[in-house]
Amino acid sequence: MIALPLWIVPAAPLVLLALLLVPQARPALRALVPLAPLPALAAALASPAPAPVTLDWLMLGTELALTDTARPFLGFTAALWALAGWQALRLLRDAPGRDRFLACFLLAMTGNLGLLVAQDIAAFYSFFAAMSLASWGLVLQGGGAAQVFAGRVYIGFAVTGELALFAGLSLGAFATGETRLAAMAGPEVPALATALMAAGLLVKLGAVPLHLWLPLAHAAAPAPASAVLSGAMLKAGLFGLMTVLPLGSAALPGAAAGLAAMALAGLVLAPALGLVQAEAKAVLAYSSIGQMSLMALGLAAGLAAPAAWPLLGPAVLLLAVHHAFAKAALFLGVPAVWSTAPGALRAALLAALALLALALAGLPATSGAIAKTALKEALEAAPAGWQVWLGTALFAASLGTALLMLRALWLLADAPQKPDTAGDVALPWLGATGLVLAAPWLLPGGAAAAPDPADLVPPGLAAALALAALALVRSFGLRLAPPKAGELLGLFEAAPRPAPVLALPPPPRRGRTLVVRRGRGAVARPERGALAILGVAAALALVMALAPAGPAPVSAPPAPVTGEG
Amino acid sequence: MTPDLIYPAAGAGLIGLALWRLATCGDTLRRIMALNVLAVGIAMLMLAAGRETLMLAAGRETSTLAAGRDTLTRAAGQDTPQTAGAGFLQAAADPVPQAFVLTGIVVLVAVTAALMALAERLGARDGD
Amino acid sequence: MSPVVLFDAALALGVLGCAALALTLRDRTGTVAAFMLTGLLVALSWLRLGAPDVALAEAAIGAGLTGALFLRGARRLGPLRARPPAPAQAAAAALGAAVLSAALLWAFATAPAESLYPPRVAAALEDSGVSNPVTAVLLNFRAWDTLLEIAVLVVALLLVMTLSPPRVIPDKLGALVQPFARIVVPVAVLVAGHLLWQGAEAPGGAFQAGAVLAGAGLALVLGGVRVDRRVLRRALTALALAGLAVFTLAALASQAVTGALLGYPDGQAKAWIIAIEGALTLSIAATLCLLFTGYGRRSAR
Amino acid sequence: MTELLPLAILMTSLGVAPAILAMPDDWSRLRTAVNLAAAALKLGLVAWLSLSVAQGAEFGLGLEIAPGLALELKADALSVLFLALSSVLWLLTTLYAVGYLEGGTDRSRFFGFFSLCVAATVGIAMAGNLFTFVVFFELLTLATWPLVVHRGSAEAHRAGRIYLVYTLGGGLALTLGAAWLYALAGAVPFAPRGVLGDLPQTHPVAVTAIFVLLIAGVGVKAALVPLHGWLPVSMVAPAPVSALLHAVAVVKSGAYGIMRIVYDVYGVETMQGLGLAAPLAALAGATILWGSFRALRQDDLKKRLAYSTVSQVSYITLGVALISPLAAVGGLAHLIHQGIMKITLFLAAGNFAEGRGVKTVSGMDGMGRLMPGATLAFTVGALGMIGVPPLAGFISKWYLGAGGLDAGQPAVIALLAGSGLMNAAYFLPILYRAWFRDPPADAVPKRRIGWMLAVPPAVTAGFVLAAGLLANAPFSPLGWTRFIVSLEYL
Amino acid sequence: MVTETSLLVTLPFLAALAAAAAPRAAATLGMAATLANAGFAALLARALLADGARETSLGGWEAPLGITLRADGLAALMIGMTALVGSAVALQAMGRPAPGRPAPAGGFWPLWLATLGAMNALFLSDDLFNLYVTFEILGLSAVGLTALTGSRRALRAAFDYLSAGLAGSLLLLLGVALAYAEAGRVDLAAVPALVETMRGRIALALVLAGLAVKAALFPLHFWMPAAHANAAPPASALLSALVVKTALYVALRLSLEGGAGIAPARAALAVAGSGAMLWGAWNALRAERLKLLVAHSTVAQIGLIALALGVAGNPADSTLWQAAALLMLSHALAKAAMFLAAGRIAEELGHDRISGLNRTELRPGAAEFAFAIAAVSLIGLPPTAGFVGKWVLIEGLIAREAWIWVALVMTGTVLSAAYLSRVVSRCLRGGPHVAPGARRPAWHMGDVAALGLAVGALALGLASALPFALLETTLT
Repeated sequence: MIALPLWIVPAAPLVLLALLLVPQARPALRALVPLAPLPALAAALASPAPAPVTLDWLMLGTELALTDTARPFLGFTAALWALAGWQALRLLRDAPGRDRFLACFLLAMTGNLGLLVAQDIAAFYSFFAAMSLASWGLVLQGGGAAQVFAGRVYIGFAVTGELALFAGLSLGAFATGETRLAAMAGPEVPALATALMAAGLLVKLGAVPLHLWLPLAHAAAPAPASAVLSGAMLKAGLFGLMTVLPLGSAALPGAAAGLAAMALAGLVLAPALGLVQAEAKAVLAYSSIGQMSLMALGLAAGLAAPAAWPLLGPAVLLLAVHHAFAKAALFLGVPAVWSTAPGALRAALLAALALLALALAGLPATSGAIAKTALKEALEAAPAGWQVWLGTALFAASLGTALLMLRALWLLADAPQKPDTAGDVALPWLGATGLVLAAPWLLPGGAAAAPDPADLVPPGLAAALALAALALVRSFGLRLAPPKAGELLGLFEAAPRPAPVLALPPPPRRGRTLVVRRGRGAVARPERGALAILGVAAALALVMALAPAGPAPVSAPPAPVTGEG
Repeated sequence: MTPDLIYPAAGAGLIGLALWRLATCGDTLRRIMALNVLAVGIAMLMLAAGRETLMLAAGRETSTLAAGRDTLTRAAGQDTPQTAGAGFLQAAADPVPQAFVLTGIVVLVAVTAALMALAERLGARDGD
Repeated sequence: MSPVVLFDAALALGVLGCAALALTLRDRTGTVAAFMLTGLLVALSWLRLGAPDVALAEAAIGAGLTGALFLRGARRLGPLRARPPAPAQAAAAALGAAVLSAALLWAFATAPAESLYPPRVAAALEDSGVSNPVTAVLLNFRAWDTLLEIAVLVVALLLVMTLSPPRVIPDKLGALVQPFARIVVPVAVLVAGHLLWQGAEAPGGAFQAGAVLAGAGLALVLGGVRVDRRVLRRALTALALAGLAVFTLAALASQAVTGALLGYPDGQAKAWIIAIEGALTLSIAATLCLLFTGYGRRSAR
Repeated sequence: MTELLPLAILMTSLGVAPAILAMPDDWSRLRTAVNLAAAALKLGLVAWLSLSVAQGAEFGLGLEIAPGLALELKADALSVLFLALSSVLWLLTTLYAVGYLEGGTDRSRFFGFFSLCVAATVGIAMAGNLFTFVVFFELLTLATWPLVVHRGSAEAHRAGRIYLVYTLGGGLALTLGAAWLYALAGAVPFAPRGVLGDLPQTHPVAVTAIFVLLIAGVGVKAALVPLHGWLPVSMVAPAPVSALLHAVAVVKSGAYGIMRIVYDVYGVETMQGLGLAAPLAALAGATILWGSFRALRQDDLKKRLAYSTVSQVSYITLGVALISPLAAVGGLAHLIHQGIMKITLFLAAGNFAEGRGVKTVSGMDGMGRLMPGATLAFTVGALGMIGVPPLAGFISKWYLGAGGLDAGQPAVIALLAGSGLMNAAYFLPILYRAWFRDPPADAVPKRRIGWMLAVPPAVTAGFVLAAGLLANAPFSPLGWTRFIVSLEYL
Repeated sequence: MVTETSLLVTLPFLAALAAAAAPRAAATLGMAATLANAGFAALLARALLADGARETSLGGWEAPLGITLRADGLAALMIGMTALVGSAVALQAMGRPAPGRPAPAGGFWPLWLATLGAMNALFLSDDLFNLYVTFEILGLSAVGLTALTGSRRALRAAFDYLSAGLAGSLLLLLGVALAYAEAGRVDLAAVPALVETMRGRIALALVLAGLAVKAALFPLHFWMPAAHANAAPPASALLSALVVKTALYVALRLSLEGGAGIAPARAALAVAGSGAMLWGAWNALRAERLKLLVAHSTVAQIGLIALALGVAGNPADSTLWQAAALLMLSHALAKAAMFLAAGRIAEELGHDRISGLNRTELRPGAAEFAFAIAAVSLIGLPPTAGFVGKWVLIEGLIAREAWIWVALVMTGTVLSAAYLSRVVSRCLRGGPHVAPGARRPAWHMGDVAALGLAVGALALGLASALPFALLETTLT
């Protein structure tokens, strides 16, 4: 493989973005958008990892390198960006803000790819900020009321998360005295710094208390954007946490417990809230929250037992890769379904999607199963106290996912056809599905694991529960009133401010000039002047006569001796 | 009242009178007249002070008068000094204040003429 | 109380009384008459104070010319219409005046008054070129004061020329004016010449001579001599300005010769002084005449 | 000959001002030529100066005014920093002003006083002692007042009156303080690490009172909280005036004044000894928060930018007040960064007003589509202000944060984060409206934006990017500030 | 060999006479004499800087008997000031349209030259009686200048000015008489002797009262605003900038001679000065006409200078009086420029109401700019000489912990900024005079003079080392 310079990874989309600014070149370059992440993909797959690059003139001395954990991330991120880019081109061919969307898309791509290879704080933070701010543009695409509300919530969370990360990074940089990112995991970094950095990244990961923006954003954003948002960007948060937290080097029992609590809350809440959603993409979003909580649980375990991290790491990684591809494929599938009228073709598509959903739910002989079993074995090595509820948590996760998948498929089934979506939208989806299905053979040592009957139970139970619920609905004629999107925040939505009634301009202020209109000048009476002279002469004579020679100058303010004409 | 208090008193009186009049009347002519009276008062005080020095030196022949008379006689070739009128023509005072007063008088007449010219140009109407 | 003291007291009271009258009478001509009387009495008091030169000048200029100016002014300014001042102001003025005059009296009475000048004047009188100490002071020791004094006269003339008040056209006075002038003018010219020459030794000098000549001039004008002929007025103006020019040029010449401004070459001091005094007399006379007769084109009444 | 360089730099604008003032109004081509030539010449000289100062050369020349009183011009590292900023931005703003005022009245008067302002700023930068600083500081007031009232409307004059009251009041306080210091300490040259010698020990109360007076005098122009009233009001001035003056020349000379007083008159030890650093930092912090808070509710675009200037300039004061080399680097760098960012915003705002007649934030809908170039520049400036990393703002905030920690004040980090949040809160809605809202149906262009109006904001936006990206390059603002601080603190 | 001092005092009088005699050639003669006088002033200054102060006794007679002309730093500075302002004002007078036929006595020129001669004589004089005579010449010629326009108000003002001036001079003469009675001599060397006894101090008090009238110091300034406002522009420039300064100069001379003993007089001067500042500023704020505003600002600035003289303290131990001298110099330049500019504005617009400055379509730009620079110098903002003067003053005051006076100087500055910005902001205000149709009058000799003086005030700010060096050679 040719030795690719590492700086090409973030540079390719950036250059394309710069070229896009030139109006004349736009039509030609638009087609290149899906190809922009390919150099990154090549770099990820290149057998001799590209050599690290240091540019000390760039910002505070930038260092780019591809670590082992970063390679898989870079791989699936680049692939996802390519597929999403392809579908975005097709889906938004004649959307009004298309160029603006593409610009934001490219900038987010730069950020996402860049932060995976950045080794120093400034570069990492720059790419992180570029990614989160640009994706604000993705969410706002379409300009509807939902998009506006989702955008406001998203930018709120994003900026807060960024500032928390900034504060954490600067505290850490000051404590360690150097600007390398890896140093942030060092022992002398204060707990506050780690906490702040973790908070910033957890916002991006979508862990439970900080997840409020995620369902809104995914529902509002166009499908390819949602695919990239949940597929690649959430993982960026995960990657950040894996570099920043002292996984495998120090035990942080307190932090581990907190992280575990958040993960478990996510595992439980996600399916509960997801089921009641009215929108397919929202349901998928909640399933992402569930999956990400699972990975967070892995991290928590790693924190609790650093010794277990060598096992847990790859497992979490595997889970991440699997979830990225599966969730992206599902999201890409949504427009494919919309483009078909209810009928045979839609049924076929739904069947394929069902296959994907089952893979995600961890059906044996699929990549999902492999990932889940890897995680299960890794969690064995978790500290003793955790064993008891780890098993139930895994079971709940897979059950929840299965239920959510069914709900999503159900919603997709009777979704109205959107005639304007182009026919060939499905192609990138097919590519993604192919990758997911081929995963067991691609991943090393995947196929060998024997199917374990216990894995069958969750999907089966989910199917049974679904049928029971369906029957109930049919018999009692319950109509499910879907709540408004963004459950808690919906309450805060500000009523639009009433347009100001036409206010009259303030009355002109009368000029405050100091000129007081005096009457005709008082007739100058010369004798008053002479009286003044007489008075002053007499007074001065008295002062000079009586005052002894050389007193300190009189400091009392003046009192004019006589009236003045 | 020792003799040498009369003229200072008169001078001071004139000054007081003039200043009082200046400070109480606005008529142009009267103000000019008051200023002239003031100047005369000052001249009187000055000359009184000038003679005062001479009176103190009364004991000895006043140097100025004698010197003045000697040169006079020498010029006129006579040997006996012409004695001025006994009581009436007093011994000559200090000449410098006399010069000052003389200059003062001439200056005063010039300024009075100017004041009168201005007053007349201002016209008789506003004599308030 | 020797008769001299009595005379002095009477004279002082006379002066004060006339001055008070001059300042308080409501009738214009009355005030002018009182003022001229004050002038004469003051001239007498200068004699008593041993200042004959000043007495002469006071009589000629102080009483005579100023009186004439006031008469002209009184005629043109019309009746006196003074608004009485506010009582508070009058009281303050009276109090202030009283305080000031009392202080002055006390100061002058108790002043030690040992002047430095008599011994120095006596010592320097020898080479001052004149024997009359007053003329010596005026034209030699403090000649610069005199030069500036002439400048005052010239500037006053310039001011009057700029304002150009209406000229004095005397109305037909009684039959006595012409004969009076016919007698007075030649006598005045003689007296002026004598005063000028005698100034070196005895009381007299440029100012007194000039004043007398001016008196003569006034007599001529009042006698009906028409001054509005352009040639005469321009000649008089030139003469008036010439005085200061001569004096200044003499000063500069003296510095060229002796190195000190107004330092007459020793030995010729008397000649320089007499020359200067001659020019001054003529110019003072012309100036005082012009100051009285005014410059206007056509005269209002 | 080289020691005449500071004088030459000063004369390029001081000498040009009367010539332009005398020019009749319609000689616009000659006037523009003279203006731009002078600006370019100044740029060249400043470059030469900075090169030689980098190699350690020192420039200085003095003119004895009165016994014990001298006008001194001295070009050291700190002065070159401010000099470079004002001369670069003057060239751009002159270009912009020429385009902006096409067809306006009184242009000779405008450009005459415009170059007089820059002359005053250059004078302030190169002042060698406190007296010269006071002289040029007052000259700046006089030169800027006619520009504020340039439009001649009653509103402009009300603003002018308020401006005059504030700045003259400040000037009086400064003069009083400086005279008092001269009375106590004789001549007060600017020398690294302060010149007060044993004065703080012998007259602690007097020295503190003088410090309060000096900072009050200078604080008016640095828009510290109680004295910032004039800045939003004088936004009535034409755009180039508010761009160069109220974003760069006037406000920065206030901050520069604080720097000179803290570093070169009092010196770091005296500041700590008398406990003056903490209150100043607190005041700066209060200004930062207050400025951002007030900016939130301003609907008028330039007023919002003005309040943001009030808060951003106090970053510099904060950097100076936190006694630590890192904070100093942050403060000094922010002097440059805030300048280029704020001038980009003001020039873009000027373009919006001129091009579309849009003066308020609510009118900014769809501006991205109507005037993409200006909005892009505005976006770069705004993001820089918030402190988004690749741009200049992030660098200075980063160092300020580090400096805060170094000075043992972790609250600084919270302050920076808080104000960053508020910055986002008042800048992002503008960006949102510009990019993601559709333009009003009846949007009609008011005036064609020539290249003279379009290029300057683009160039300054480029500077913002470059200052951020190339921060570590030797000649970047950050590099130069490190060079200065190494002199000041070692 | 004829020295500069003697030429300085005699040449102007000769020129005045020549101008009076030949009215048609008055302008050229006057201008030539003024420039020659400026040349001699420069020569005198150079000679002083070279070999210090010198005294020439007139007629070779020594001090008490004769009169000596003392040419030292302070005198040379004042003569230089008079020459500089005089030449600029003469330039303006040259440019004025000659009336139908030349005024009867040559009008402006002889009177101006007489004023110049009188001032030179006054600055050089070292004798109280001589001062009285020079004050008389100055009074008369200044009144002549005031009455030049011949308008009713000007004549009224001239009469009041002359009568007040005469009263002041007579007070001065009374003081001289008492001084003679007390110390037996009238030259300035008598002042230290006078200061000891009570009578001597009363004499000095009377002299100072006379000077206060002449300098239009606060309680006695009633005659000045009308006179300065109604005179012709060159005349009012001369009156405000130079004539009122002479009395302040003599007061400074007395303070120098009197040393510590005259402290009560200095205190009174300071009190009156601060009163003048406040009263002048209050009236200026309420003035409706431009020239009246400038005249009231003269009252205020005279107050500031008097205050500076008053608080200067005993000249033996502090050089603060030099700040007062510099303030006099800078005020002269700035005030002359301001009056010339105000005159030009009134001439062009036909009126000088402040509210009407921007109502006509005519825009005397140069005059307004000169007015603005002069205003800057009067307020005392850098880089003008006014600022340097105020800075040195404040520095000296602070060194002596005289906080009340510092506060007063500051208040004066603020008030002057207030009333002067009324006018300058009016010129910048919108209106027909800035509309595209507005036309600018052609450059006029008056504009050149006004701008020259204003720039002079600026340049003096930078070059104020020269006046300070000159002041060092003053004999105290």
